Amino acid sequence: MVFEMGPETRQVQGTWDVTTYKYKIEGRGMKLLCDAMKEKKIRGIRCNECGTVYVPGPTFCRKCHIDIDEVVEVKDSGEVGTFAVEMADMRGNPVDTERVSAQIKLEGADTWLGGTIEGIDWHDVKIGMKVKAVWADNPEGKLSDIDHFEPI
Amino acid sequence: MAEQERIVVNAAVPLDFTYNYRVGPYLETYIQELGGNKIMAVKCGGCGKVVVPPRKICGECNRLMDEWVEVGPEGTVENYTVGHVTLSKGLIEPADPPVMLALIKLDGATSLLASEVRGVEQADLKSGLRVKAVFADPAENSLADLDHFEPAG
Amino acid sequence: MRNVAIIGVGYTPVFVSKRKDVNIVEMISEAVDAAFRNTNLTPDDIDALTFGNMQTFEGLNLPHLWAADHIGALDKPTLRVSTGGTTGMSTLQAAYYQVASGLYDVVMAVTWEKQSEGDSQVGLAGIVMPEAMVMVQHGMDLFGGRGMGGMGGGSTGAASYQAMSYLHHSGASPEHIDKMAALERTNASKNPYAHLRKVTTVEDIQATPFISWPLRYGHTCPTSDGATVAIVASEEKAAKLADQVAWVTGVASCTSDPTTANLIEGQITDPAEQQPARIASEKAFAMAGIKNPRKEIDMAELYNGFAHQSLMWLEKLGLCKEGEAHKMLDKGALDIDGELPTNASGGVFSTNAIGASAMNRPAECALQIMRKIEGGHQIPKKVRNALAHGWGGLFQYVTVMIISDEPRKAK
Amino acid sequence: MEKKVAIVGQAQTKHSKDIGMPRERMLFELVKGLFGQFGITRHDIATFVLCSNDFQTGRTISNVFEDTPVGAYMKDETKVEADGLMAVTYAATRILSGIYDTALVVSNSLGGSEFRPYLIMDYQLNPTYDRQLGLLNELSTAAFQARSYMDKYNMTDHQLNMIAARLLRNAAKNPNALQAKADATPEYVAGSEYLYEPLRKLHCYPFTDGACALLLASAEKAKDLTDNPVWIAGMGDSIESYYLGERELFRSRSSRLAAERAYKMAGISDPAGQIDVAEISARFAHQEPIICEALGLFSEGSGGAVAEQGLSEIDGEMPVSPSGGALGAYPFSAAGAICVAECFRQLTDSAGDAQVANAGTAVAHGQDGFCAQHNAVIVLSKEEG
Repeated sequence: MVFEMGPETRQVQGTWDVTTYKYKIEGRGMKLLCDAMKEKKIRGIRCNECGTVYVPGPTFCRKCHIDIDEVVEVKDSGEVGTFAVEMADMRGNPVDTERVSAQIKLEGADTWLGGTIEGIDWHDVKIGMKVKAVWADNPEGKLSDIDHFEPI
Repeated sequence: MAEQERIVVNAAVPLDFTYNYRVGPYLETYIQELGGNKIMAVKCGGCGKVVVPPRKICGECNRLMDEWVEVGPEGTVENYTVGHVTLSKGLIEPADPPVMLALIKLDGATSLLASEVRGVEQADLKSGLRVKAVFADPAENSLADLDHFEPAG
Repeated sequence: MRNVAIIGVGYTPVFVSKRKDVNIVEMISEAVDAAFRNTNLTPDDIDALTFGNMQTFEGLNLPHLWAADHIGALDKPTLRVSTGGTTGMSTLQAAYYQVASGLYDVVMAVTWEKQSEGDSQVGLAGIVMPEAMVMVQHGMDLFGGRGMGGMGGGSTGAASYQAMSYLHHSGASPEHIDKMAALERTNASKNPYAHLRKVTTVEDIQATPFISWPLRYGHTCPTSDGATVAIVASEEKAAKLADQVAWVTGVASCTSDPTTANLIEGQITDPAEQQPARIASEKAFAMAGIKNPRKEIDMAELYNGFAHQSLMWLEKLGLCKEGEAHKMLDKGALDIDGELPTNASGGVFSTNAIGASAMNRPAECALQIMRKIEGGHQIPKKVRNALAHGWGGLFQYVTVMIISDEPRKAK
Repeated sequence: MEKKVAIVGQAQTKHSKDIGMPRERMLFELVKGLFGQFGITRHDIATFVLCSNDFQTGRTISNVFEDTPVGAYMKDETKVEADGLMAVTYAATRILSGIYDTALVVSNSLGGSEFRPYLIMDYQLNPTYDRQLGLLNELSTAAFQARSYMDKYNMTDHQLNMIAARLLRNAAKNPNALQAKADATPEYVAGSEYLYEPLRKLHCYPFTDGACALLLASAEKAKDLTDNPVWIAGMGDSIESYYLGERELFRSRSSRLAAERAYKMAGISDPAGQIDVAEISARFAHQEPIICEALGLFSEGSGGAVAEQGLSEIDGEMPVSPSGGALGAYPFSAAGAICVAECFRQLTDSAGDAQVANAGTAVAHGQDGFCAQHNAVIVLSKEEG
């Protein structure tokens, strides 16, 4: 028995008014990180129970479930944790130049930080490859102060 | 441990999501018939209830409602409220003049239909008031074609 | 604990990209109706309901309230559960616990999504909107990838990161993803309740463009309209109400931390690590008395929004060794008539009405065990134990159920 | 029920207009506080049942960022998207199944500062009809319900004001309440503006930020954790028609059926005689008599007389919502869980100024929907039974 859908019926609209929400988002880790970036440094928070270093740093440790506030500096270089090569935009149209987005495990951190990798053909990018941050000439305390990463 | 430095970032998201809902065959028929100034209801073959707006299933009997019945256009106010405010995107705004809303039992129906009542003094809006439907003219082929109710006769 | 059986399943007659003919509650009622038809039960036989979908996909708050009259819920207890991609299985698990606890004897789990009414991409973006906005305030380039990455993985999001990490650690090649995709799409062609039903070759998959290396367009799932209902019952009731049943012998879930490309607070885990899958499956195996899952599990229905995930899950769930899944694929072990048929239904990869997706996994396992599969994807060998898996949250959440041909043996 | 489930402990935020911190931080501090009461850690919890709502949190999958603050990292967790009392029920069934011996229920909602409660109620309307017309909303539907009860049973506006005034006075004795006034009178309530007649501002729940955590345990485990467990004696819930025009709004069919289920399980045959205190999620003052009557605490239609005679006062025959109930604070997803928590405080003699003397059995109530379409009830007892 083949099911046949009935005739098309009309559409009416509705909305989810996302603009009406007043979100409160934790800001400590982001401020710590951005303040450090002004000096071309990267800082996060370390849990002194399990030693996990988070960048950006949360106010509590996920594993130990305790408040954490020990500020630590991590290196601006590390290894590629994973990556992807963007070949189409959000609507599926091919992009002009393939861009390598990556998750970088910075030396001294247990978390991954996102960024792009430049200065290498995308075919040659490998997980585990060493990369370092390339900083903007005049850092302003923004995430964009790390312009991109490049292979060491 | 020292009191944590508290930094709260206030964030807003600059877009609303939109949805497009299919109304389904029951409401589609209802809207089309409104255009001819007819209020169509469906009757449950189990308990005999006649509901408007029409829908697919009688929840009490768990059966398909497939018998169409014309109801109204006159009916009786069974419940009412005077709205001194309206809600706009969830915020209270004053309503001036106040809005008169009623739950109306249309002649031939067993369910109550919510609608606005106009042409009546606030003090006269009471249960038992006889009202009749006022249709949009010209019809817009939408739910708004049943525009409001006013005192009958 | 009491033994609990799945005594019947009902699907909407079709899973398609757009049901233009019916509204939401009318669509859900089709699956409820099918479940009653398939079991010869009536709403009077049902003690309670559980209900699940993802609210922001249709813009409806607590939609069980509107749906109540259309799903036989009047005068019944009704529990609404929602956990993201895993919603379907979380909803069935809620039904399981209600019966296992002794609170109720027969419970109907209703799961659905009508994705054509909203924008699924936007709905998914809704998980992290405020965090993303804060990142943008701090200088992140949302689409350009600079300043901590933004939507770094492209429109496949972190799935491409996950696929890359998986390929690296398992030794599988991108061609294995193509091969798995072709296998599942071809399986789906035999399943009347699948959405994308076309015999598909590796070449067909490889002809689709890359979105974000290593994932192609042909590695991604559709968005579907559809609903799935399952009815569970206590052992005593099951014996009275049904001649064929499948038993729920293991139930587990596990969460970790949201994988969001370090929005606001760094994530600890590799998106391909999926430790919750190991924790949940070990717990479910123990509960089901399964000591050697690689031998004792006869089939798997896995939640794979993307084609690489079936291979990944087989390893993470302990159904094969790490790095073995692609070898099993090459041997034909994952075929419908293979040693470990995997997503004989075509998986989420071929049919994705999100709220129902993680329900279809145990539903398919139950139907396989009962040998009630409609269409051509009945597994030929006898299925004694099947593993159903759900995945959701923000890459962080896993549910597992073991469905068996016999009730759980009391310890 | 063969096995028993106990509530071992509770923690609530100080409910407010603006909790002043991110949700995740609020949940972390709440749960840490509860763990601190027992000297336990997250590893002592076998299963986590969260209760929140995507439209209340303004995000898809509201529990995504709630898992780690409550301690569920690499743990068994699920989420109920309904009233918090349903989450307590679900957690109890998880323990009764024998698979888990402890469960942490964490519910929250930031309706005071983050989202608009009346707007998310609009999202509950049938989007193809009611939402298109814009006639029905949280307030107009409640007004119809109030009118229905008041017309049917001749309850006066003054009597309605008496109910609200009592709740506001009770709330003043609850350190966690948000909307409170120690000397509230019916005249004070009558001084607040009309919204939809007959409802005035002070008949309505306040927009509230708040959260509630409850620790549940099996009988064996409960005895390890505390000398004062409170036992879940019965549970029930029921849903009725979505269509207001087909419901008898002056009574609550689903509350009655929910209570019947819970009472049967708890062995309660005479609720008014056997129950010592009730915590009711009445979003509007008029809902209190409707729900209490459905729960068998008072006779049908007695709302006016009960108010006049002060029967539901803290020292009355049948104390109702000594915490101030929903008029004191109503953080949506957490509301029903807070009713359970308040019953727990009563039954452990820790309700302070609001303490009901010799409370041994309590009933907690939660609801969802327009005119309380879905109602849930839990009976709690000092005795293991």
